[in-house]
Amino acid sequence: MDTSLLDISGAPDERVFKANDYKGPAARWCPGCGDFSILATTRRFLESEQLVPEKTLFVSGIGCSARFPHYLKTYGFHGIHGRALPLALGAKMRRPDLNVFVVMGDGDCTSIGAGHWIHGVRYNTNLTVLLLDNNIYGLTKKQTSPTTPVKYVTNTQPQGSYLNPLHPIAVTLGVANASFVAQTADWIPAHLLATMKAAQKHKGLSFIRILQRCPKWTVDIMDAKVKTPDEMMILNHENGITDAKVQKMYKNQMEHDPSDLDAARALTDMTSHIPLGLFYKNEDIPTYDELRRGKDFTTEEKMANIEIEFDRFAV
Amino acid sequence: MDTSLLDISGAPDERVFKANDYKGPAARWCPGCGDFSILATTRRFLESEQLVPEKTLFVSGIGCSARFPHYLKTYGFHGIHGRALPLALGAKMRRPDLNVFVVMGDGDCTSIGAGHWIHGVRYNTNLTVLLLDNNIYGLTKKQTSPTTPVKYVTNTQPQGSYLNPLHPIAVTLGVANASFVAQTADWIPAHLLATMKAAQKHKGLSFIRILQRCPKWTVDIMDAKVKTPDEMMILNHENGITDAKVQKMYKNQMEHDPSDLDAARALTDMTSHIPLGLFYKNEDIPTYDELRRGKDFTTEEKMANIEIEFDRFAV
Amino acid sequence: MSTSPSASSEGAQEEYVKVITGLGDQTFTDHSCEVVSDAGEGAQKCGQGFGSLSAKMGNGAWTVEIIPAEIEPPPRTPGSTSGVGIRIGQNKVTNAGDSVKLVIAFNEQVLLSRHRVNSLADDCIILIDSKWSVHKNPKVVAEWDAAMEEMSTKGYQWIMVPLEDETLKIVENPKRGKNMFALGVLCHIYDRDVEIAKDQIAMAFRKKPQAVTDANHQLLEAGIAWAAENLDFRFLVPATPPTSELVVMNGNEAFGMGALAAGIDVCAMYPITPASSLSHYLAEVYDNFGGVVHQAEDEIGAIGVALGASYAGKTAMTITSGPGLALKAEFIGLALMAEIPLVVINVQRGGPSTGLPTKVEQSDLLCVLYGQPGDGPKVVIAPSTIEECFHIMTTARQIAETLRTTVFILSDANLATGVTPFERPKLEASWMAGPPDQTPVDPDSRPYEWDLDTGLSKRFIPGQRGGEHTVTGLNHDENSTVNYEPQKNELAHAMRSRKIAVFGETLNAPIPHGGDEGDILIIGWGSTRGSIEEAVDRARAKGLKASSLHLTFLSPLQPGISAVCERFKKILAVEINYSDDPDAPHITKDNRRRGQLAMLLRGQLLIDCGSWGKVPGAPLQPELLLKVIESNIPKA
Amino acid sequence: MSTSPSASSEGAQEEYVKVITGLGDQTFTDHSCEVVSDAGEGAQKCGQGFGSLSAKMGNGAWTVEIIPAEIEPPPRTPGSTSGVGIRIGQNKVTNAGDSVKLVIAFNEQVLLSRHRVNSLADDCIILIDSKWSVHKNPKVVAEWDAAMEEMSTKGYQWIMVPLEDETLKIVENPKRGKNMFALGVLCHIYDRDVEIAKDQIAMAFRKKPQAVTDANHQLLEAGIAWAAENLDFRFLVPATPPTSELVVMNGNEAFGMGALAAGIDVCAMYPITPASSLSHYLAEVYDNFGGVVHQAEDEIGAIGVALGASYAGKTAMTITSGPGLALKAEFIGLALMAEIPLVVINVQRGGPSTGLPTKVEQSDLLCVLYGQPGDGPKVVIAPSTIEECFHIMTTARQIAETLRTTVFILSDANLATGVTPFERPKLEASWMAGPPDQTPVDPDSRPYEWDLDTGLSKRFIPGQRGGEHTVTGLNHDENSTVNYEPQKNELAHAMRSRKIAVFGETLNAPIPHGGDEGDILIIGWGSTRGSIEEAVDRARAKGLKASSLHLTFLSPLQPGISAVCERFKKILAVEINYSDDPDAPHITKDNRRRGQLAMLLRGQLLIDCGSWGKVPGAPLQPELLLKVIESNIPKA
Ligand SMILES: Cc1ncc(C[n+]2csc(CCOP(=O)(O)OP(=O)(O)O)c2C)c(N)n1
Ligand SMILES: Cc1ncc(C[n+]2csc(CCOP(=O)(O)OP(=O)(O)O)c2C)c(N)n1
Ligand code: SF4
Ligand code: SF4
Ligand SMILES: [Mg+2]
Ligand SMILES: [Mg+2]
Repeated sequence: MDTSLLDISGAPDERVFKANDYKGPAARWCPGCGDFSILATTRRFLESEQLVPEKTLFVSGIGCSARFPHYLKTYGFHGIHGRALPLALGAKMRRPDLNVFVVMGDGDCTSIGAGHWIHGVRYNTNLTVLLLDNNIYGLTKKQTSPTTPVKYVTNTQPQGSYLNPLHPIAVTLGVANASFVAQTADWIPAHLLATMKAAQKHKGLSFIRILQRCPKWTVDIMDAKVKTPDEMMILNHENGITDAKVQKMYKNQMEHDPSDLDAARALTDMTSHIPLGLFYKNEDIPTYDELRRGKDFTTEEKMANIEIEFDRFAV
Repeated sequence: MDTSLLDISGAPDERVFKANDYKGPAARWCPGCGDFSILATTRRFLESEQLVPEKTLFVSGIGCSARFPHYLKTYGFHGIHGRALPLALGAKMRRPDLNVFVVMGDGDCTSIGAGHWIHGVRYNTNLTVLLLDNNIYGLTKKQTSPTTPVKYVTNTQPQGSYLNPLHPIAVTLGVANASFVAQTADWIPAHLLATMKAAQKHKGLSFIRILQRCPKWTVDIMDAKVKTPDEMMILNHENGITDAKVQKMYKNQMEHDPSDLDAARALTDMTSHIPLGLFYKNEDIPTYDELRRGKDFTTEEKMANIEIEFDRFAV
Repeated sequence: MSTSPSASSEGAQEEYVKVITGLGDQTFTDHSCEVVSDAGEGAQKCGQGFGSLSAKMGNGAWTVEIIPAEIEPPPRTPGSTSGVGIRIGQNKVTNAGDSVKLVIAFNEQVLLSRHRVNSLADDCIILIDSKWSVHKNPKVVAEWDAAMEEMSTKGYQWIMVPLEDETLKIVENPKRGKNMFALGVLCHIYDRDVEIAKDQIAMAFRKKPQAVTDANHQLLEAGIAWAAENLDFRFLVPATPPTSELVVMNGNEAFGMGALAAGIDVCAMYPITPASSLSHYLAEVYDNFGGVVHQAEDEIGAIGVALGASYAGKTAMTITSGPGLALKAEFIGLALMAEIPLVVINVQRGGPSTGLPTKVEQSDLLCVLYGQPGDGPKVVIAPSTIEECFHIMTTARQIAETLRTTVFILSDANLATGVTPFERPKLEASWMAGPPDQTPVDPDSRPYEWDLDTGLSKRFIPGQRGGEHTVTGLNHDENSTVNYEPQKNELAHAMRSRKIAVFGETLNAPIPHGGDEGDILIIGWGSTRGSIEEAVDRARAKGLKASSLHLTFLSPLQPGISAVCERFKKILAVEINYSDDPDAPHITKDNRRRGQLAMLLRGQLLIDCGSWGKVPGAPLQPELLLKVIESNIPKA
Repeated sequence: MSTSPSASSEGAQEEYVKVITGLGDQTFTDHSCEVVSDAGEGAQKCGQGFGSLSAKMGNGAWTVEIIPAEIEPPPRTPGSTSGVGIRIGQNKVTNAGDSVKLVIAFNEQVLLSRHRVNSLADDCIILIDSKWSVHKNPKVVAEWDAAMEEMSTKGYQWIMVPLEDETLKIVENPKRGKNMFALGVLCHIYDRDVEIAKDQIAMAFRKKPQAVTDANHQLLEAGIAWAAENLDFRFLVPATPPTSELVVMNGNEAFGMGALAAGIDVCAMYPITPASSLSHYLAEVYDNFGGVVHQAEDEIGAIGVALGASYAGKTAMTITSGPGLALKAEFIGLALMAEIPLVVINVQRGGPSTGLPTKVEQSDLLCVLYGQPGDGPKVVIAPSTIEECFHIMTTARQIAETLRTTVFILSDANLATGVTPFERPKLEASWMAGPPDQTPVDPDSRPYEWDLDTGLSKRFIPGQRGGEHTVTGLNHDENSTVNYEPQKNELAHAMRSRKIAVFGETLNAPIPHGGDEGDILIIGWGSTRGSIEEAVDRARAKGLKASSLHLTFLSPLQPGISAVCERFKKILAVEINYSDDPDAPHITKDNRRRGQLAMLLRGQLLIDCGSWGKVPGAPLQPELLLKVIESNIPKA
């Protein structure tokens, strides 16, 4: 691909972007929704990385969470339920110059989107994936999601949800080529920001599960966690995600080497605490967009190559 | 459900079934295809368990492997590509009296069917699932599948397949409620038979990955394994799968406790050998069909309950 | 009464005085109003309560939900509007009616949204909380003024109500009380039976402390008192005491109860608006019937589970809407090819794509008919009333089983969220599905033993001894053996088509509403029946020779439609789906995109059928249709 | 020559003597034959070689694959049949023609399968290896006899060929040699240029040791020698030396090359017959063009990737067939709603469901037109020749981009696997897609700035400064802001519909083949063009006033179709899809299921269009259609 064609001009971009420059129309989530915090942190992240608005793309599916792109002043693709990843892959695969983010809800990603999720992780395209996990179907009004706690009462399972929840990180870590897998929470913006920054540095698909408050339907689930910071276990490592504030704020801290896949998987079975931080990172896995980049050809070269093809088929 | 209605008569079934009683029309796979061996072993398994033909159902998707049910004299449902699991779940959920088996190819199960696979494992319905893994799309003529080895030349990836393969067992072990996860090979019928028998005893979804020879497209992949039995590592444990013959035949044997999930996951990273046997088993996970069984009601009771409903809506 | 309630021009406080409309007491055969608030302020409870109260008094009633697109959007924005439209009548009410004559609005922004969707009659009486016009936040006042400016094009009649001020006298959180005050106001205006209203309130809060009921009763009475004091009009809609027992519910609940009555055992679904509430209802009660709501991982999994259960002999349905329908296409093809009974409820919503998820539309007819690759004859039916939503479930199950086919039921948001009373059904045991046939199979019979005349055959169900065979989506012969020969492919196609045609022969010819012949025949389907017939009645009352024909069966079509059409000068299909405006630029007779029923009738019957189709996201208003009829009546 | 080649009645060995047909040398303007063997025996190579050899000599040629349903099914079963049908002509050959006049069969079971699908003319000359009639395994002999019995109803002319015996004289594995012997026999019969044949063989085996080429040359000559010795007839089809350079390929390869010429950058797919081979071709060569074949996890992922790439400004397509098409419906709806250009190739196969995966059918027209919930105007085009498969790719890309819409290309197994020579295209640089527009966006312009007259607008592509906006599948206004108001929903619907109508105005009226007026007009679409026009030519040669109209555009329809139809007494749509036999029991004018184009033309244009549709899983034979024309010509 001729990437020079993708630049507006040869001149270096001298604009400086403030968080507010990324601000779109007012968000329309419920008061207290954790998505507000993620949105605000994302704007700060965009500022800190100085990502060029017109070179930045947020792709989403359908759900409360999927409204995310509407509220940013970047390019956005509010797609269909469960299918954000293929759209993002298509965009990124041929446009390496774009910074592509994927925003999904828990139903969006782990239920209807499960196939794309598994394979999205395996492709390891250079994308940052935010899973906004409120343990419920928000937009459709409180149905069980794969991450809803067992016995939790919902509109489709009013006798209490039947199944043990899926652990999005455990599933991700079972997939070949998983290369960056982290967990954070909307109510710890410093940690969220640090995680997004680490993801931005990572070459490959960064999968970030964000515990997200939904005061409307699952207030009790996340509230408990917000109110008992001691339930959190901050994962530290020199190759992990570090934020001094967070390290001070939370009592429980543990060292975890993100290169240790077995240890990362074992962490997903932890019941005493909720680990926040980088579970796993592997910088050595090729990314799909690079694998498939291909050479650039001019129109003339292409036409010449077509003639060679015609020769093959000549009578 | 009134299960008495589901019996042909009150009288006990006095028929005795021979392997040949389960034989359908001649199979039409390529000469030397591993599916023949799996089919023959399945008939022996059906005989050994004396499963009643009309109470036995094989459900499949689309692929060479999916022709399986046609070649048995039981009930069969040759469905659509990737969707065998929902069909099987629907049948089993309301018909506990049926023995339901699911036969899938690697493309069928791990590519287009990936979402149903993840959630099928999580539902943990009482089904036996056979993944006939030939590392290739057989029926459509040699396209890369998620389990195709990296760099392997196929018709859609003639420059060599791009990605590291998915390990079906690693993915399955990342899913909540996985309860029986085993690996075997079509060319070791004794091991396959022992595995199917263990699965039949297990209450819950038994996931069996069968390495399957496809002499047409991937002869080199499996051939190497068939010819070097020392590549195999037989997993033994008192709660695992044991067959005396297999234990004698294969040099490499190791103890593996199938209740140890971390150890099971670590086994999926083994590169020196191919572990065959029971990776993981957990008898304590409720099955979805039992969770959703519900009470039996007579027509009269149901009608009375509808009247109660009408009262609720009465003006 | 103020005709220009601009806050900045005059103090609003003065307006809380006796309002002089000069209307006095008026009697109507029917009347429509709305209550609208920000999401979370309880206008829905108020409106629904008013509707069921009226039904209890013996009025006909139809309520329709006004739902915001987000869960709890920012207050005081048009998108935050939540509420109910209520139409009550002296007799049975079959539809939501025309634009409303009265509205109680909790703020001007939610009112504005109703104005923008043309829901308010030009002379609508508007009762609105005027606190916003004198709010201390100037931004609010400015918003008020802008809204008033925008609405000033209409001749609305404005009445200021001290909604929040009065409520705060009784409770601390006005968000939870204004709706009961508003109910009181409505009770006065429409002269409702206060005792029934109080009983209803007590019933609603029966699980809460008595104090809650008491406070709500107080609010109700305060509303009544304020209205009696300040309003100089009442709208009287006499009630006709019901002669039979009635039940009142929405179309999704009626589907759910219909499924219970039909003995349907499995409802496999994936959440989607506006179908989900049907599964919510069933999930609440199914345990008392041994049934299961299976929430699948996606819509494909849902229909797969339904099909698997049905294959195994249990009656099963899947329910969905727009985007979910799209995902089921492949499995529908399999169900048709393998001839496995299946019931699919599609509660249509605004499309295409995610479209208008909560709005009314009838745009899935052609998708349901032709949405699968290859040839897929099937049965498609559309209930036209909420009562039919109940009864159609048994019909659908029986057709699906008898014909071994897929039966699509097309509903829409109008039926799904509309609430109206109807005669309490007298249950019959024969409606229930029987247990799966488990008798041994006759050794000579075959799994697709098509009757060559009718295309019908009897399926074998797992468990039936001697019936072992493998069903397949590949073409197959009578033994279910895969077959690639031309003759067998033609035969299987013909049999699948024939059985639908044969079933069609058993249907009655549809009977026109109005007269048997005349100048114009309106043809409709689905939820528009009440509106269409009301419009026809009005047209006939004006002396126009208009009639209507309503189709319950879209595939197969009922016999005799052509014969009816021949007796009218002009045929016009009326639907809530898109058609090109015939007068739009570039649009010709030949390239015009027509409504979906119009396309079907023209293609199938070669009827010169006109098309009127619009996509306002709202139910069809009889008065609007009356105008359409008037302008389409052929000139003599 | 034996007319009753029963093995048990007489020794077959005697039959290897000079065959007396008495036909001598005959000259034809065209002639069709088949070579069939068990899968793996190489009949396909033989037949394709014969076809391209003929093309090189300057004959018109059309070859069509005969593919078994399984990969390598049990040998000597009808389901194992693999081979090629070849039609060669003095002039251009546009279709596979009628039943064949000559067949070389490697065993009687594969022959039987061709008999069963009515592929053989009643007087077909059959060259068959008779070794099976004297096989030492009595089961084989019995199978031979049963097959002969079944085929004895036809007047086939039988010639025994010592295919395997002669081959074994030269090579050890007859499976790998019989096909070249057979090619030799054909070369003699059709008087082919042996040097060209030898060159071709050398070319095919150029990467193998010389010994392989030598052995194959020997086999070829042995076949020629045997035929010269034993056959008393030859079929001469004079060649017309080509006046321009030709290329020879199948329709899928033509699509692939067309995509290269159009500058399409991404082909996102999931394997499915008969579309896959298109991606196999592209995967081989795309690296030389910077393109990517993305094999997705499923068809939904595939279209998602294509749409994402297209959204980001790269031209992308997705390709599929039947079941895969079903899965793409939801994303198509999004593409239409968001107005993102997209090209979708659907290579139709036999349906419904898994159906007849390798067979010809045209049953997806209505599914493509109406397969998405909601209203989805789009462009649907169908190439009618393999050459058009090449050129249509540029057309499709340009339409998709100009109209911001989805362009469906409908092909089928007839084009996809048919091989024919056509004029080597003269490439133009302007066919190629340009780079995505990355210039800053005019501050006043909006992402859906619909021209109210035409519905057209210009999209913003990520990277364009100042163009930031979020596309959505919800209804939206000019700014791409979500909007639920009736006016905006009507507007957006109208704009999406209008642009298609406006595009339709730019199309030429289709020109009938044959005459401008007459007794009967056959209307067809897609791959049947060659067969239909040939049938019309034959009918006219017989003095019948028949013509045909072939539609490339199915949506929008080309203007002027009605005007053409008015000049004919009878209109008959002819398609390879299902229609009820009008004379079948229970079938009436009103309930008859008609072919899909018939339904479309009736519905859209109100043309009284008859329907002839069959689903044999095979291309349309001109002779069969001629009979249809004759029996449909209105009586004077
Ligand atoms: C194909 C399809 N199925 C179902 C829906 C309805 N739907 C909209 S959002 C949603 C799930 C929302 O839950 P989640 O993904 O967790 O996002 P949240 O709203 O909680 O952020 C569903 C089922 C849809 N829009 N499309
Ligand atoms: C929806 C759909 N997509 C694609 C296909 C085409 N198809 C048939 S089988 C198959 C994959 C076969 O591979 P696998 O599942 O591994 O089974 P195998 O043939 O190797 O046993 C595909 C893609 C289909 N039938 N349906
Ligand atoms: S429903 Fe929950 S997730 Fe959705 S906007 Fe409200 S609080 Fe947020
Ligand atoms: S292609 Fe492979 S998997 Fe399929 S039948 Fe042949 S050998 Fe078996
Ligand atoms: Mg959620
Ligand atoms: Mg495979």
